[in-house]
Amino acid sequence: MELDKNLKYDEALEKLQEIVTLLERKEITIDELSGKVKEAKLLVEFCREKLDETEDEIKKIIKTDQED
Amino acid sequence: MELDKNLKYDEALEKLQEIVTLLERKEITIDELSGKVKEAKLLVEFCREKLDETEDEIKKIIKTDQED
Amino acid sequence: MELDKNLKYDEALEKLQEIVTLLERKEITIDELSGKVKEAKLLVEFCREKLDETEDEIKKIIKTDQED
Amino acid sequence: MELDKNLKYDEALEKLQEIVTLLERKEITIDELSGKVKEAKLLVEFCREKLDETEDEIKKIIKTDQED
Amino acid sequence: MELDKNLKYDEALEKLQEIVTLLERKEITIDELSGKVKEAKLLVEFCREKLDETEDEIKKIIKTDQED
Amino acid sequence: MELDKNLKYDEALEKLQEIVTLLERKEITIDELSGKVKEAKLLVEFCREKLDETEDEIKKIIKTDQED
Amino acid sequence: MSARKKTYTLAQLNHSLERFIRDNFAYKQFWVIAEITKAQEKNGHYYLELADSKEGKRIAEMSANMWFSAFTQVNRRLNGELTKLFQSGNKVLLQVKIDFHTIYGLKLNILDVDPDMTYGDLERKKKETIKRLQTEELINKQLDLYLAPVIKKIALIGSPNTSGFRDFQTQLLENEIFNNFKIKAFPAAVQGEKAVTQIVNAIAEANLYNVDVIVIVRGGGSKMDLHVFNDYQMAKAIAKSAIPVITGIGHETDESVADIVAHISEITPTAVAKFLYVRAAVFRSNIETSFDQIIKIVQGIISGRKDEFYHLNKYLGHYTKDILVNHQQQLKDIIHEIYIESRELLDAERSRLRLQLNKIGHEALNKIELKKNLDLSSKMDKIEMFASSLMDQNRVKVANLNDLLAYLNPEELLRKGYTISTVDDHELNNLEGDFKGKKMRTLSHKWLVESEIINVKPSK
Repeated sequence: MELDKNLKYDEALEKLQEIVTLLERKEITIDELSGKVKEAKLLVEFCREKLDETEDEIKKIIKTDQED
Repeated sequence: MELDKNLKYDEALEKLQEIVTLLERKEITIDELSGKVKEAKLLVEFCREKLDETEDEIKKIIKTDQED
Repeated sequence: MELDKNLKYDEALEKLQEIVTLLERKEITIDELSGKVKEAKLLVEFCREKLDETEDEIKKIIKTDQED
Repeated sequence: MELDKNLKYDEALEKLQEIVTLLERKEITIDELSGKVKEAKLLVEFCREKLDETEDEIKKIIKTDQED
Repeated sequence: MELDKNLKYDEALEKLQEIVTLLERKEITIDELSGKVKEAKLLVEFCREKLDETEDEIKKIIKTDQED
Repeated sequence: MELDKNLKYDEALEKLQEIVTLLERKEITIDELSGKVKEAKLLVEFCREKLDETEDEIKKIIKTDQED
Repeated sequence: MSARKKTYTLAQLNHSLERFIRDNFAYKQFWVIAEITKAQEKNGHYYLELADSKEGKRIAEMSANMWFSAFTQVNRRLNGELTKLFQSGNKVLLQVKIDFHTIYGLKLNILDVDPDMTYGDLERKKKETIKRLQTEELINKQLDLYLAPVIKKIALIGSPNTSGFRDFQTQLLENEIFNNFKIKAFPAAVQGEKAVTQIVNAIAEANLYNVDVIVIVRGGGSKMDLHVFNDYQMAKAIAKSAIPVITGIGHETDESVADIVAHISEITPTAVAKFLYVRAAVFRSNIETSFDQIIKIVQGIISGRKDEFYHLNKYLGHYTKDILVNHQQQLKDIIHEIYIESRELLDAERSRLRLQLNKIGHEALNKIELKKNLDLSSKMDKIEMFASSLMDQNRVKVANLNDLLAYLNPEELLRKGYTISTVDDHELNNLEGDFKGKKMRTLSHKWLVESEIINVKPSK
């Protein structure tokens, strides 16, 4: 399973939320279950990367400022 | 007796239910009985395995995440 | 007299039922009488055995399941 | 991203405050975050330049005064 | 920026005082700052000239008196 | 600025002392300062002249009110 | 007048009186109180006219004289005051003896004088004068006049040949402090009978001149001399003078009425002169001091202003720098805050993700557990139950059939002796109609019998 590279963080987060809701409502079969969890994992990883990237960018921005 | 390896959990569960219903409605002969029970047993085992597998997978996903 | 080894429980039970009905209706000739009675007895035994076998099998199946 | 050349210091400061408030209230998505931080950085740089300019002007004024 | 030629010393001093107070209380925006300082500078010069003039005049009076 | 030629000694002194009081109470603006000093100077000079000038001979005057 | 009368010559009469008076009074002496109405000195002898008055009317008059020897003796005792006592207007207490001279008539010969009487009388008179001046509102009249702080034109009333007069002029014009004065002298006697009149006239005369002040001086003198200055007329003239009067009439203790009435009184002429030049000097000094003060204060104000200014200027720089530094710090703070908030946001997001994932895992595992427990186990239980039920049911069914079989099995009946008979394989009981002549088969325990039916009739 691959995630769309153009996926936005919020979209990813939304998808993650959908999975949570799906699970909470038990609207999921066992066959889909591990797939969904895997997807969730991917989404979480995707989000984390996005977060890390964002943090790096911010650090870079702030760092140049503090070096002033 | 062998189960189709491609059998899905939900199909298996459905089959199991059918057997239950069959037994409940007594729409089964004594001759078929042990066979059906055996089949049910197989289905249950199949399902359990599926569940265990899924559980393992999920645990693995969760575990690797928590190790992050 | 021997029963067909391939006889099914339900067939046996049917046959038994038929014999009993014949006896009830006294639609049995004097010539057939002792043969039918003998056959009925055999059928009863057959059925009982079948039931015992089935029960054992089921017990075995269920037992292994519960041992899990 | 470019800042309006006619932007006033106070407006820039206000915009900065807005960004801070936005962040404090967490009213910002992760997707917007680095963009906003970048904007803040630009605003800060803009403000600094303004401050430096002002300081230079004032130094010139005060200096000529002290040379009297 | 020009000062009113009819400005009185005390008015000028008061204005200067106001500006200093404004600065002391930091009730001034950076955008206004250099303008205000410039104005203050003008007022300072104005006041200084007035003081010098007055001092000169008085010195002249004293001198002529001492020559008597 | 001209002084009344008929100004009396003590009026002159009084005026001088008023100026002193005014100055002591700081009830004077810088703008008025040299004017006041000039006035004081005039008063002093007036008194000095008056003190130093040689009096005319004492002569008979006609006092109508004395004749009453 | 025609009747013959005893006549005497005037000389006879006067001799007779002379004798009488000498015989009766020559050795008697009297202390007499009287007022001198006229006093005259001739060759060292004093000739006085005495009088006594009651309610303004003269009720007695007498001439008196004091011979040179008596006068000299008494005058010496009274420190020369006697001439002053012998002034018209004075009430005197005299020790006299009565003399009668045929040519000069009745006279009192003064042997001694008690001055206390006169002094007391003078004092009383002075008090009366003061009281009168008070009643007439003259006593403080001079004080209403304006006395210039610098007095340069002076009318000087006094006796030009006295030391007081000279001292005054010398002091005024030769002191080193201030001597720019103009003096016009109005000579007047300051003692003796003419003094009052002359001074009054001099005051009136001086009032016609453009002077700043009238100074009346006298170079000191006796107590009786001073009495001139207690004169009502003189006091009135001083009080009414339109020009301020300053007295310097040289006395030690007693203040004269003239002093009281005058605008200012000094003890001596010198003191008056000093008063005048000091006054001018004080004025000059006040003027100079004031001006100096003004200059000093003004310089103070200017230097204060310059200080104020210096500080304002300094503050201007200081506060401006402060503001700029503040803003720099503010910007730094903002950037820092943005960084902190961003990281917080990111961290919060990370926790949220972890939470979500955990939740998903938890839910999934829960679901699996549920399936295991509920789905599978329950289904298996059901199967067991239903299978068991089916078994039981079949067992019952088989048992029932077996029972039925045992019940229906005719072999037991046959053993007990019953038989089964059939015609054409039909049991007898089931037969209908005429079956006589048919063949019947009968089964017993031991035998199978075949027989022919001979007769048939219902069994009941």
